[in-house]
Amino acid sequence: QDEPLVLTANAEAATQWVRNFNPFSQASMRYSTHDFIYEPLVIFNRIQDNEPNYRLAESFELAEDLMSVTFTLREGLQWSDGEPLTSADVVFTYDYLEAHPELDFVSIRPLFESIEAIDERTVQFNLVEPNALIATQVVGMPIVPEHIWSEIEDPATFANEEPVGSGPLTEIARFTPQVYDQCRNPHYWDNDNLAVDCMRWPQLADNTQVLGALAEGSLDWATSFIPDVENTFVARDPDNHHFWYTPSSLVSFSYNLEVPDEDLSKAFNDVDFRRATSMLLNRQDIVDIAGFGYPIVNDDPTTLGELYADWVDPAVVEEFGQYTQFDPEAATALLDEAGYVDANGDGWRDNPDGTPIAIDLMVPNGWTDWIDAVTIASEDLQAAGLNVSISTPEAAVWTADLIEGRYEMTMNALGAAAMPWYAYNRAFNPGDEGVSRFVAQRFFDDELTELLADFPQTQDREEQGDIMNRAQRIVAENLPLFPVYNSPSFYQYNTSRWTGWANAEDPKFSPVVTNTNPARLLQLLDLEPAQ
Amino acid sequence: MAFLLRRLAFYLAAFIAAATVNFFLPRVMPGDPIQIMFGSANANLTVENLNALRLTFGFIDAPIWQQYLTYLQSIFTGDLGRSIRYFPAPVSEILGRATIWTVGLVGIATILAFIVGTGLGIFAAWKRGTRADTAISLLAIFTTAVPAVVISLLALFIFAYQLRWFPSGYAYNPLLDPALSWTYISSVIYHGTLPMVTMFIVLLGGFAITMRNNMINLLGEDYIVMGRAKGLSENRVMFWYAARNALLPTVSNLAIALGTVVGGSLITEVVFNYPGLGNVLYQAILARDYPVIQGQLLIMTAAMLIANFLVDVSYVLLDPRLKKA
Amino acid sequence: MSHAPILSLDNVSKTFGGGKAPVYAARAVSLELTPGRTTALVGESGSGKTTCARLIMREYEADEGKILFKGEKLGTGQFADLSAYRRAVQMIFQDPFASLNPAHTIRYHLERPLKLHRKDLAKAEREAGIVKLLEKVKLPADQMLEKYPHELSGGQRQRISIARALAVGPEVIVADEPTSMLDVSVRLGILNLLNEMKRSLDLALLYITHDIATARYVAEDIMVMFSGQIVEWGPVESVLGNPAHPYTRLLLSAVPDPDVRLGEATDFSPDDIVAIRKDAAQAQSEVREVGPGHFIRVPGGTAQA
Amino acid sequence: MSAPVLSVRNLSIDYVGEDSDFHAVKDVSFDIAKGEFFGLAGESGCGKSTIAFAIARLHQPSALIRRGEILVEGRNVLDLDKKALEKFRWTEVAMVFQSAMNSLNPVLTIEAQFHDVLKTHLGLSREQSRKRAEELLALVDIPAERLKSFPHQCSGGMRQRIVIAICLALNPKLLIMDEPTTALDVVVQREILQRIDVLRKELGFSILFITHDLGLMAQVCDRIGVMLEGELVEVGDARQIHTAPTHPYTKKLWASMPRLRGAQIGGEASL
Amino acid sequence: MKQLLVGLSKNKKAVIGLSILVIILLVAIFAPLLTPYGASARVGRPHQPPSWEHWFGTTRIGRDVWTQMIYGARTSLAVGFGAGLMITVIGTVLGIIAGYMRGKVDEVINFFTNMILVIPNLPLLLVLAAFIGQASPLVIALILGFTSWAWGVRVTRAQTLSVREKDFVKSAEMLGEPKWRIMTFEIFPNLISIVGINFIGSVIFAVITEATLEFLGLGDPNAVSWGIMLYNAQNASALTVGAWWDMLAPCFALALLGLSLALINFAIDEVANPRLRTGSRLNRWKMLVRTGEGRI
Ligand SMILES: Nc1ncnc2c1ncn2[C@@H]1O[C@H](COP(=O)(O)OP(=O)(O)OP(=O)(O)O)[C@@H](O)[C@H]1O
Ligand SMILES: Nc1ncnc2c1ncn2[C@@H]1O[C@H](COP(=O)(O)OP(=O)(O)OP(=O)(O)O)[C@@H](O)[C@H]1O
Ligand SMILES: [Mg+2]
Ligand SMILES: [Mg+2]
Ligand code: NI
Repeated sequence: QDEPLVLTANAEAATQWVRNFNPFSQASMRYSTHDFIYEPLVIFNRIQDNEPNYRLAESFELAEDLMSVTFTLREGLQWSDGEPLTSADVVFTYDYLEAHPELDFVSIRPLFESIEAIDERTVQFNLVEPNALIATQVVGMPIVPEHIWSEIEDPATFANEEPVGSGPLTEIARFTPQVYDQCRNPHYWDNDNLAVDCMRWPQLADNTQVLGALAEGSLDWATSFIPDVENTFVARDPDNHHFWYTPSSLVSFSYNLEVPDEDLSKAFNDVDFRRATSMLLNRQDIVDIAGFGYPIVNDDPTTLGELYADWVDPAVVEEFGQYTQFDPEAATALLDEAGYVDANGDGWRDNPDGTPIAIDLMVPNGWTDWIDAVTIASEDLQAAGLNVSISTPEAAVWTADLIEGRYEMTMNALGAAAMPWYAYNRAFNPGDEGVSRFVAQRFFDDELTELLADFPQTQDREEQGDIMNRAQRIVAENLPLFPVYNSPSFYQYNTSRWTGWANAEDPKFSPVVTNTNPARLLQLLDLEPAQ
Repeated sequence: MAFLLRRLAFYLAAFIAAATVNFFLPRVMPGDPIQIMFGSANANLTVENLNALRLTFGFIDAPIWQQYLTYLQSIFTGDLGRSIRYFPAPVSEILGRATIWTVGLVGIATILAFIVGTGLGIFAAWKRGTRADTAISLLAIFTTAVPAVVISLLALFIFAYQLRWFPSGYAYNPLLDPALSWTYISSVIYHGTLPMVTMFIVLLGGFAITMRNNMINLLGEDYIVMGRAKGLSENRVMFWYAARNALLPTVSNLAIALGTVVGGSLITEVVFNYPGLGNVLYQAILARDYPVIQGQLLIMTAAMLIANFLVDVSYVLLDPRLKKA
Repeated sequence: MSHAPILSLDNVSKTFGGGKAPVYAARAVSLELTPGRTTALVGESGSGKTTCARLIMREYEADEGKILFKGEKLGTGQFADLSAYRRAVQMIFQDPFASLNPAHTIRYHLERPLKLHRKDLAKAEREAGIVKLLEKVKLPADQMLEKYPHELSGGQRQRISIARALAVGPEVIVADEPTSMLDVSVRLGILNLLNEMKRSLDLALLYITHDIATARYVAEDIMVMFSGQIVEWGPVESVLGNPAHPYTRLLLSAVPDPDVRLGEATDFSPDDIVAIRKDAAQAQSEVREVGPGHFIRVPGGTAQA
Repeated sequence: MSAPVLSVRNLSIDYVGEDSDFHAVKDVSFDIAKGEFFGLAGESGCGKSTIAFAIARLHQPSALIRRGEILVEGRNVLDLDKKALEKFRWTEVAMVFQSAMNSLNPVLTIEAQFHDVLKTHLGLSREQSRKRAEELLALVDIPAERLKSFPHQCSGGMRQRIVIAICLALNPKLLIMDEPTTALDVVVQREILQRIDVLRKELGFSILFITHDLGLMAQVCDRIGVMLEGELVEVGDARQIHTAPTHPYTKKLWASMPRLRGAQIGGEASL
Repeated sequence: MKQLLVGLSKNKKAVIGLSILVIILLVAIFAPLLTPYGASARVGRPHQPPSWEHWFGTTRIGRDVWTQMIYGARTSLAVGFGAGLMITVIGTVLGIIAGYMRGKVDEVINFFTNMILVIPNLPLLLVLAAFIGQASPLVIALILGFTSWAWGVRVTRAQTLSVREKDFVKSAEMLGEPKWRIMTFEIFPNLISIVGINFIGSVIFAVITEATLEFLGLGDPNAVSWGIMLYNAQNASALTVGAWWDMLAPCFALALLGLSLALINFAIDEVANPRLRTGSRLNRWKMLVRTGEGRI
């Protein structure tokens, strides 16, 4: 045979590679473990309205009562060591999660009453409560081979150095601290569609290094923040160097509505104060300067923005859109009107009752683009007379403080998902108080909670839309989050060796190579060697 | 001998003290590593799952003294735990790998800087007041005064970015497999040159100035005058009378200078993305990888102690006055 | 003038090091200092002279024996407080370059003892006191006060040291080789000054030196020390004229004497020297009077007086 | 009188300052005959060492020999080039410094310090130089085992004698002793001087003996020169200098020396 | 003290070093007069090259580099001199106490000193700074002050040990001077040059270390300082995108300050230790030899 066809990619920054392909080890496995070694049952195409791409499963079916979901596996599936892949492996995986809860990195096992193998190829998941979205959640958990993992005593510390998987690239042909090669699975069911013989993962420590490798053309596929990408990357070889950035997680500012400080609490819980604040955020400047112009401005009071454009209710935007536009004059007018004027003559606005307002705006140290964004925002807030100062604790401290509600104002991010319900559910679920930093603003509204609980109970898109419309009205009206932008998912590619990349002209799926995007597998399979 | 024994006892005490500090430091640090691991990831973990994970990472709720004893026991058996960031790789493995590069880089740079710096110092002292002396002194002053960060960044800017003579990272071309081949070795040299030269420059001035000043202080000593009076050649007096004696304080300073060496290598490694201990420590701090931080500080301290001990030994060898004591 | 002794050492011993190689710096040393009299303590380097001085100055505590001041044991009674003792007993050091702090002016050096021990003095009185002190040591006050030590000659500095010691109005002065670092031509001036002070202030003076000729010049009594022991003592003329202890004789024979050419006085061969020193280093407890007030410790070995 | 071993002619030496010079030695002339024990007396800082250093050409910058000649056996030392100078040193003029403690290299064994000289000047092997060193040590009455010692393992007197032995290694014509015994006590001092005197008579070298102890000088020297502030104010036979000094300064020096025996000097003679 | 100052005023290295330092100091003090912009105001487009409007260009988020540099001088000087002072005070006090008191006190101080000396300083600082989280320049100065005094103790103690044997200390003791007075008025004035060298050395160390810690991202990103400038420039990949001015300006400033301090330090060494002094005397000597006025 000729030289193997190699695709060089980078998805994670590291100073050295450590051999770990344990798919349950979210924090320490190599990013190429999911999808490439452990293929998902189904890949839902986020940017094509969650259209399912069947992988290990050839179909799935949700019960009428939404109390169970049944997956049917493809015929003749094999693990990379030639053993058959059956529904028993699926059942084993979930039993395994039950025995080892620390492996359950998406906390999915508690959603099920039981998992049963109907036959060799069919497996049924019985739910604890009705859930229309369960399929999209199930596919996030990899399936592992029973004949290997049943032998593993301590799976949390198991490095799975010689993985036996179901995906296209399971053979670790080389592994050094500086590079590893992951090659074709001889037993892969879809080998006919796979042109890539090996994927090569060079170790790159930071953005600067990724840029170096991209610029010199040695990297085919990357996901990295590249400063001034047009000049530093594209211009080096305009024919082959390309990028395509799509909107991803929502970045917003928020006040802590349960802030312990009484004076602040008064102001924060006043919707006028919040609206004025939001109107003081110069979103375009933040995007252009702090984000190098890559992020997508989000001035949608519902926070849904371009990412979930299909779900946005124009009426709500019409009504409340003014509060998410940068408009210092309107903002100061609103503040003046609401009584937030400088009562004690220190140059800063105070509460209507004269008590002072001094706000600490917290952002994690080291997140430079955020710090820049916060700096820009604070300049405008200060110009309008709000006494805002920035503090930058360690990321860990910041996280803990957000979770425990020990902060005043912050900038926060909310991951992108297949549909806005996930985002809302993560941001406004009272059950997550004290558990997750995504509810840091602590806006809990009974009606909203109820709406969010109702949503998964229906499969009907129209009904779902209705629920979302009502939910987004509540959010836009109260403005607990001041959306600023959706950060881009970075995606750079090089066409000199491989073609078939998704891009703005052909947005077939999200081609980002990070391990949170299962669609990267679709991209891999679409690649063809360049002529 | 007694001198060395006393030093050994001190080193042991210092090591245990350092280990103790090392044990408590991360424990009083705010921020939970598990939270960091998942803080920005998209995972959604329940509290129970988080706790289960904490346990697997060894965050046990045993009384602190018990943890401390276990800790002491494990460091003396060489078990430094497992990295959080690179879980489940043992810390010793990660550090071991990095140590090779640091020892190579730091070792060679330090030895070269010591030899060249000391040589320059001897030369400047011998020719004191001349233009050569002025030039060497000013150069030495300059290199000691400019932060290693600045020197590293300038070197990176000029030689890696502008002139493109050297690569801007790595210990060798990552596509090569480590082997005793010329391609590999030349790649190691090619990648190591810039950080090495930078460290060399960072360290050079200190050695040169100390040696120069020590030498000048000694030049008025009777035994040096006597050496000259004996009609010995300039070189013999310079090296066997002046330099040999001036080296003693320099050597004892070397032990302390090692602290600077470690610091300098940290910066150099970070700037040049050299996969050494300094870089690993830096990344570990950013990732709050406690076990690695702990292991790292311990290894660095141990290395300092060993280096200090070697310096002590060489001091005894160089200074006959200590042998009998 | 004849007085009772003001300060006396009674069988005082001091050992350094201990363990395997102890250094007997002072062995059963007894001596008496009397107001108006100078006692010279001579001996070779390392014989324990400075140790005696420091014991008197209470820089060290004696291992054995006692030191009596005005009949009272130190550390008790009237002199339990160190500062009262300090006021009464002062010391002058060997090196005039080292005994003044280069960082302070002459005024400071003379002002401090007055401030410390004469708290009753007003500022003007103190000023007058300083001027008087300088007059005593024959230095012009107007030119001296604002100068720093390095601007003075060795002799001038030693005078300042003496003035400082006198400032507190002491009754005993211990001078440890006060002239050995000075040039020949100024040495005598200092010795004369000390003598004069002794007379006018009725001081008891302990003059420590290895230069026996100057000891003869200033002292009434002399004590010869070797290896921590005082081997011979008595009135100067008697001891120097009729040395009875072999070590004293050896020492005297080695003192440079311009009147005797080298090689003419070869009464001791190298072997003799070794033998005498070895004998003298033994502990000697027996004391014999060899003349009026002139004693030796009888060497334990073969050498006979 | 045969030709002098050392002849200093109109020697003037300055120490160069930033804007003016310090005249340390002013127009000094004297001779030392073969086998003579010549003393140079004077108070601290009068320029004695400066002369000694000039004779061995040991000065370092800032010292400037303005004028004069230093003739050793008729050859002007000041005209020697680097090579000749290295050869000249120690073979013709050897030097003992004030403090024996500091004039031996602390990190070399005694043997190595002998070997240094013997190898450089005579090209002796280690074996040969050890033999020679043993002979030399025997001259100063030090056992041969001491060769293995380091300087700090020997007592002060022993070290001083070792230095003297090293000085004699090449049978120099002139031995300069710059206050060689000030750090020793009188008994040892006496012993060493006696030994040097014997060796001088045996080997026939001349000695330039520098001290500020006039009494000692009168005792050991044949001739004495008295210096005052860089000038040589009086040179003469030791006995004459002692008994019949001519220069007022010399007289004053004697007058301020207490006597060990006989009539004591008058107290007010000095000041 | 006076001698030291007189000596320094005659030393060419000291004069150059001091002049640079004074210029930096003046620039720092009069920063607001030397720039029309505010220290952390965005005043232009990102990463504009040096121009008449922005002498040293602008940073990634559009701040004026020159302005940041001269305001940053305030931080560097404050941290340097503040921490330097702390390090020196602690080092000197402990060093004199250890050297003068000896015995148990000395043993304890000495043990801790030696121990701190064998623990690598920068890694420890890194960990401490990370532990404290947002390390403002003040906090950095404090950490430096509390962890870096060991070297000062060592040299001060050694010097004290030799000074305390001087007779003037003995005579002060015999006069009955209290211990604290002996340490402060008799011993300390004689350690001035050691303390001076220690101080300037500590200032250099503090300036360098502050910049290093900040460069590594352990500082307060809102501070205006040279280290933060480096950090921001590094994060903005200034060198990669060709905005060299963003990176080189703080580098230049740090090098200049370091150089001036090092020159002063070297000069103090020369003044305190006459043997190290060369310079004009030697030049005159050389001239005299050349013109045949004399020889060695
Ligand atoms: N603090 C000390 N610790 C240990 N040994 C000491 C100490 N002080 C003095 N000695 C030893 O005690 C002996 C006597 O010393 P001392 O200083 O009293 O002699 P000295 O007669 O004054 O000598 P010198 O004429 O040199 O001043 C010497 O052997 C000396 O080494
Ligand atoms: N390197 C030098 N630079 C400047 N002046 C010097 C130097 N060496 C000596 N002097 C000065 O020259 C003068 C003569 O010094 P020299 O050493 O010859 O005196 P000395 O007679 O040997 O004195 P001592 O008896 O103290 O050894 C002294 O005043 C001294 O201060
Ligand atoms: Mg003494
Ligand atoms: Mg001299
Ligand atoms: Ni006579």
